[in-house]
Amino acid sequence: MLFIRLEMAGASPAMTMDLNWTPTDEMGLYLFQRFILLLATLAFASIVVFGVLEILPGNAAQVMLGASATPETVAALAHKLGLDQGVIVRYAAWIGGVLRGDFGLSYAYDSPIGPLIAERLAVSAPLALLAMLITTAVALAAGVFAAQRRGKSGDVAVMAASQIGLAVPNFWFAILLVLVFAVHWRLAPSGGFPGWEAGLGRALGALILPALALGLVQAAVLTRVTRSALLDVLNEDFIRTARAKGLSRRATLWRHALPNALTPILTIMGLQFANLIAGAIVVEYVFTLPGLGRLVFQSIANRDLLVVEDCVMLLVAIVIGVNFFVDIACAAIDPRLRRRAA
Amino acid sequence: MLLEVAELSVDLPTSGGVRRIVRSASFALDHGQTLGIVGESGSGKTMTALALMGLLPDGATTSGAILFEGRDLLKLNEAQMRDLRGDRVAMIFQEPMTALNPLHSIGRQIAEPLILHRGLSNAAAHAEAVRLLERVGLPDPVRRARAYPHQLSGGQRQRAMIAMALGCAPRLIIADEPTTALDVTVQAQILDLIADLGAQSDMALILVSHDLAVIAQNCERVLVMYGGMAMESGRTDDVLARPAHPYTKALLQARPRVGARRGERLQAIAGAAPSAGAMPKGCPFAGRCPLTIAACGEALPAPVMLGGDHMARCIRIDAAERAA
Amino acid sequence: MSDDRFFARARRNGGFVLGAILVAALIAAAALSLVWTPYPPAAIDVPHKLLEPSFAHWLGTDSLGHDVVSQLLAGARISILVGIIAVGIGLVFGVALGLVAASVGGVVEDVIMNLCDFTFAFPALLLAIMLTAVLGAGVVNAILAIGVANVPIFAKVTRALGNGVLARDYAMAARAAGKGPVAIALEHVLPNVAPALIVQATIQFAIAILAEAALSYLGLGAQPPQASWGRMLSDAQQFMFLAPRLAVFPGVAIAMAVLGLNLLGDGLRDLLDPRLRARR
Amino acid sequence: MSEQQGGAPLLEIADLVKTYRLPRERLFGPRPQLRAVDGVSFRVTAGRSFGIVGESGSGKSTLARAAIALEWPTSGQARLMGSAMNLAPRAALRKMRAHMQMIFQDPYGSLDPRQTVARIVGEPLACLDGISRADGAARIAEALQAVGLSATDARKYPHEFSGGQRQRVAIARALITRPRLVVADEPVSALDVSIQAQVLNLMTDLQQQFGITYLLISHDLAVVEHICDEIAVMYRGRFVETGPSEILLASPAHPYTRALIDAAPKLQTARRRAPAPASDSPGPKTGCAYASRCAFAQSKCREEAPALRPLVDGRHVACHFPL
Repeated sequence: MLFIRLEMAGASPAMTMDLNWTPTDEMGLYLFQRFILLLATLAFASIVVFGVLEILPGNAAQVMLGASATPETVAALAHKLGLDQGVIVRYAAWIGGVLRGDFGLSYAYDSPIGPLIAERLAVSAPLALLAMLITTAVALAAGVFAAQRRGKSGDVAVMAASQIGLAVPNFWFAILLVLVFAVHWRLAPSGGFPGWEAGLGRALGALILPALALGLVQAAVLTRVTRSALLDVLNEDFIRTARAKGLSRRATLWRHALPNALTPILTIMGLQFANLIAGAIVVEYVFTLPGLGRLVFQSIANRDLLVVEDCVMLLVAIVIGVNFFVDIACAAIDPRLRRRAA
Repeated sequence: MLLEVAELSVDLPTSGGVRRIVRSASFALDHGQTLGIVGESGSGKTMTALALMGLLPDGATTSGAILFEGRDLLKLNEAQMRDLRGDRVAMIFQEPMTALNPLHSIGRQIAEPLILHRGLSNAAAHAEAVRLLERVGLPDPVRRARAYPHQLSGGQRQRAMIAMALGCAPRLIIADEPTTALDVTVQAQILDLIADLGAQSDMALILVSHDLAVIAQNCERVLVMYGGMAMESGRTDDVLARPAHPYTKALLQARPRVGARRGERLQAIAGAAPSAGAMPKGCPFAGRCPLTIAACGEALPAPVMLGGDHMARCIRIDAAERAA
Repeated sequence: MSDDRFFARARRNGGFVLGAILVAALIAAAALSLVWTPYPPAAIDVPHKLLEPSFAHWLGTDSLGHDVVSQLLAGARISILVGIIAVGIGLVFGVALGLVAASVGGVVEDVIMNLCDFTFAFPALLLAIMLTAVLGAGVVNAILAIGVANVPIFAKVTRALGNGVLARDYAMAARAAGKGPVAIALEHVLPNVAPALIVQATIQFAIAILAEAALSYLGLGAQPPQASWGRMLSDAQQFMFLAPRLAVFPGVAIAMAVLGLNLLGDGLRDLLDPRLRARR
Repeated sequence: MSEQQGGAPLLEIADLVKTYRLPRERLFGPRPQLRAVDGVSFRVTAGRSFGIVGESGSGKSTLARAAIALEWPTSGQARLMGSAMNLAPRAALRKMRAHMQMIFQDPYGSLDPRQTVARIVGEPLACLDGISRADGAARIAEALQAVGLSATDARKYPHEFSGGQRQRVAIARALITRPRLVVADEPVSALDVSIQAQVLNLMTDLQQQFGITYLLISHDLAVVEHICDEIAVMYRGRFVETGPSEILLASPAHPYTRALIDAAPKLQTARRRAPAPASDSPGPKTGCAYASRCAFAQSKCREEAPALRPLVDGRHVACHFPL
């Protein structure tokens, strides 16, 4: 399989020294290899998404039309959707279309799926970005703050808050935000989206509560990761070396500790992104935002399988793509990682 | 005197309560002199070294005095200590792989104290870093300066560590087990390098090691530590030729020697060193010493001067002399 | 470590004690609901809908006149059921895959681990959506999706720690003694990774409860008349202006259950293995 | 190879090669190989302990593990008392393991923290057939007493012991099947000096008491000389010099052996300086692997790899220009 990541076999690491190295080669090679891996992973993901909907019992046309449909109408729909062709032909047609930007026709809306998704992404993407921004800002600040005060009251407070953050489901937090800000204080709309044409302010206003609900809950995990990554690094010998050079604690933290803590933090952020996508679907539901998540639910209700397939594929591709960039960023930070991929 | 340590004690909080890791250690060192601190694991030798740098773990408390260039380091505040560290006093650590930041190039790490203490520009500091790498005997220093730690061998990394310590021409270098992680042949080269550089620039050197032989060959004076206490100290020749403390004697006889008869029984020291949590009130060696009497366990033995600055802390020195 | 010392240290660990109490309460609620609830949880009583808390209905009634206390107690059952089965699926398959990966190594290990990395791109919710799209909504699909998502997590933990154990000299010593790879995996690797697995299982249990609540909230999990905390929240949301309190109780129940499990997990990490100090 | 003073070889290593594949350096390039052990042959006769000295990365630990079939050789053979271990069926190999045991470097890593001492020490016994529970318990008690522990220690866990005591437990485990060959990989280098002597004394006692022959791996010449009758010096996967301990250490023939002896710190204040700072970069692809560090290297050394050849005094040396 192509996407196998070969790690150093048990062989003695003492002998991997290479004196003929040049930095640019190494990064370039890594980028190239990682990109091939990305393509292979995407291809595999598309097979999985296509395969799951394929393998599951039931004729897709039958599922779409419901049990009461006559065999003739089922056959007609199957023909219209190309379901009477072979598996490989259908996969090729689907993936070929997706690559050309043609996502196929929605059976329920009777319109091309591409524009349908684009319209929804205009809500979902800003929401995810906003939430990620909140998560990162809160988590890095709180995590660094706590790590610096290990065991003191500030640390204990941050850890307690993050423990609560871990326990609160994001959709309930969203409901609570609605209760407080929309129902009680009437500061923000309780749901819905006015559209970007209603003005940036109003559109962002509709997104701020959902983004907070998503971002703050995610921040709980990342705060803990940041703190623990930083504490691990602060225990390293090179931190003592930096202090022995005469660097202040502050300079040691910023110049030596944080960059080293960044790779594990970024890696977790990449993994969290999948949760963020999932969370966005739920939170969109709470706030009745016309995002991708809503499209998925409507399509499930409409039994519009192709739309579900396209949306899931898109979300998975985004997650895989984000993790690709995380790996690249980690390799840019840490020269040791550039030799890992094969 | 460059350095005078008087009655230094270090207490460290642990999960089992506060532990005294160093117990009333005293020693002195002048410009250009070399002192070896030898001890087994848990003897307090590394904590003594870290106390000199003001880099003890958080929560550690100290008593006594560390006079360096006339100032008591234990009374300086953090900012004053920072000005000394890396400038007047520098340290070389045991594991050069973990003691170097994996994300920064060697050159950048060597340049850092130069920028900090000498106010050099980035470019000037990097040029100086290359010169320092050349001075510690790394071939092709320009390229080595651009390399990252994982791209060098263990010996090369330790040379880079030494270059970093040398940067600001400190008056005192503390080397904590600088060769333990290295192979024997590389160890010899690194020790030679440290000795040469020290001699060239009249730096004082404190070499911390578990290996008495390493210290014997590299230090004029030696301090033997055990259970946090300085058991014996003096000129290396004197201590090796006429060890006064039963522990030093036992240590000298415990090692197998090249050229000795095969299978010959070694003079093993029975038992194991007391842990910091179970340290006896008196002499820490009391439980394992063949000459132990009741009084040994009661109070910390006072220093006994044996001519010159040869000192041993043992109340049974007379008996030890007779036994020898 | 002797048992006495374990309990002595456990009593001094505040988080662990609080976690244990909360988890005990969760289990007690589920157990109690099997034999007794103030009212039948599924009993619809429209004339008494949306009642304020009173002596008859301690936490009031919802939009269909369900007694909230009864529903909360019965909801604990679903949470525990989903947690146990989903974590069980993850443990059984994940630990097996992880042990195989660590013990066999080479290409097999690479393939297993890359598959695990790959599945991280499919969070439980997406899996559930895919399952629901074709098979329809239901608690079984939800459990399946959460369980499958758990497999790679346990596989990765087992493999990473298992490789650590196999790199130790005692594993080598066992080979030198003549032990085969299966015996080593069961006698040395498993006991040494067990504490970390127990900790991970507690945390995954918490995550499973959260996931079930989310799926049921979305209508992809528990279906009426099954009582479920997530479903209660979705009902409550429709009456947010009339009876905001209905949106509070089930959320508190979820948060307390999850908090309890997380604290228990962190506490166990401290107690079982000081090397895995809780910093999560 | 060294002279055999009668008796069948207990262990025979014949042209053993062990290579590891490293990660590839470019996408479609071949995976580079590391020859950790590069064609080594030697014999260990019963009663004459054999020591292998080398620095980190010399391949000595790989060789030791291959010698007791914990590592599968890429080519070549390891024969215990005449039978080739890599050809033996699994069951037969398991029986052979009773004759060979191993002691490890790190007394903290070599004992499973979750098992009692009885289980740890009894593990090699549990792999043998036909030993009753009572017999087993008696043998465990016997082994513990032989290493200076008490039979009641069997119920304890490793964390209740100090480093030196743990190493005694590890030695008891190696003794329990009454093996003829014990491979010891740096058995004292993780211990404090005062404890090292205890363990070395124990090892020599057991040698006499139970007729054990050691295959000792160490970086420390003094430790090897203390225990072993024969020494081999290993460098980059090959033996550069072998021979009886006294002769080899008194007058080394290979420049690398000389350098090792000179570099070892001694308890004298006067010191011979280390040889000029030779580069510690990998050697050239052809010729003697030591040539780049060797003070006596000539052009022939860089072109042609020297083979291990006998000297008159029973030693073998792989050098074109022996000292």
